Amino acid sequence: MSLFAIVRDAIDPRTLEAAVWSEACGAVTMFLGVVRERASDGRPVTGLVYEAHEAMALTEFAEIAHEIGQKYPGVRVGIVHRIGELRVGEIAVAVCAASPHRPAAFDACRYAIDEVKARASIWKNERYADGTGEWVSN
Amino acid sequence: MSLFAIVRDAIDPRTLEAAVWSEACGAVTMFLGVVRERASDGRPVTGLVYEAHEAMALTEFAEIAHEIGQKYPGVRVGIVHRIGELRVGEIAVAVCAASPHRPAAFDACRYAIDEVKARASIWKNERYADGTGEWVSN
Amino acid sequence: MRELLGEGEFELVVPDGATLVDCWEALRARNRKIDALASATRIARNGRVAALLDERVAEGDEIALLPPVGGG
Amino acid sequence: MRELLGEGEFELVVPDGATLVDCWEALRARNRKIDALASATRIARNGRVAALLDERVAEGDEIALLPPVGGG
Repeated sequence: MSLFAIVRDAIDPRTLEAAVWSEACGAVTMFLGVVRERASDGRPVTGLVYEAHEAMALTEFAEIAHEIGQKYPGVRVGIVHRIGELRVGEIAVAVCAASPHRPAAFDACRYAIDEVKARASIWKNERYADGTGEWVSN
Repeated sequence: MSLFAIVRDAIDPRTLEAAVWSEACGAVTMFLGVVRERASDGRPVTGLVYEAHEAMALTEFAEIAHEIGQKYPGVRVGIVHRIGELRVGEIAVAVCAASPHRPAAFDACRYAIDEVKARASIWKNERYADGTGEWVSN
Repeated sequence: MRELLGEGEFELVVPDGATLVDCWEALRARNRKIDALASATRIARNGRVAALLDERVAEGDEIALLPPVGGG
Repeated sequence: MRELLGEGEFELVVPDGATLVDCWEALRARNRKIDALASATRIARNGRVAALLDERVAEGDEIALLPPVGGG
């Protein structure tokens, strides 16, 4: 599996982890963004629809990983985002960081997901029980 | 799967994640402690052997999770540690935290693994290429 | 954005030597609803967010309007 | 610890009313090598780390010597 991907089917965190890990790494951290049952304002959500500018998003993922390589030498990260229609409970994004030691693995994973949410060219449409939807930003 | 376990076979992070996640949770964080190829002093390691005082370790896991429930309301954690002989690349410990939002998920996961390493009744014997072994503490 | 403007991808014809600002004005001439997006939208040319709005465009360039992101 | 002392689990016989300190002394009488562990070892009684070394023990109690941990 590639370290950076936009996918249309279910994300398998274990495959991402296997791609990121190397024998020098004792610490692996993972963040999974999962579709939850409520919007930020409390409205029930039936699912989310994601769209991406794929080429831009992949470039942004690689840029974020490059920044992590500079800030946390020896840490590798992988980023996979799913697009299309997702139901409650499905994984929308997985970020994995592997490092010899755990503080850098946590810091890198957090940096990666914060940056993905802040700047990756991905858009999210919340679907509500009444059949309507709304584009929401982070 | 129980939220707290000492196991003798391979840890499946996905099963743990499924046990921890609930529909209110948009953020799942996971820490995997993986056997790496070198000891802290740089010596090549062929594997690790873990022993536990199982009853005490399980009580300690539950105590740590209880503390997290107090510090980070709404956050659930699961902790699974493997014992016995492990080879390089195998998962020794998995900690998973699920939360409505991601900062608490990261903080809780980090707290849990820090505390597991500091106080869980589990002991680690490093095995070296020359056939010798040594008990090491964190 | 697609819903607001009522259209997705299309060809935009601008004069030789036009800049991204000229593209924006051409889009605006086509649909005044675009004004509602001006403060929150970034413009990308060929897959990169444009740093300067006086960048010149060439035939075949992909110009994208990027609303605030919502990944994760 | 098992390697240092040359033994794992065993029955320890102490007088009625004995405390955890008495248990430690009984262990020490059995094997002086235990002195090497004194500074880094915690004592647990029935699966709980003992807060007070003058806790009294009863017949059937499990007394465990816990070297520094190394989980994870």
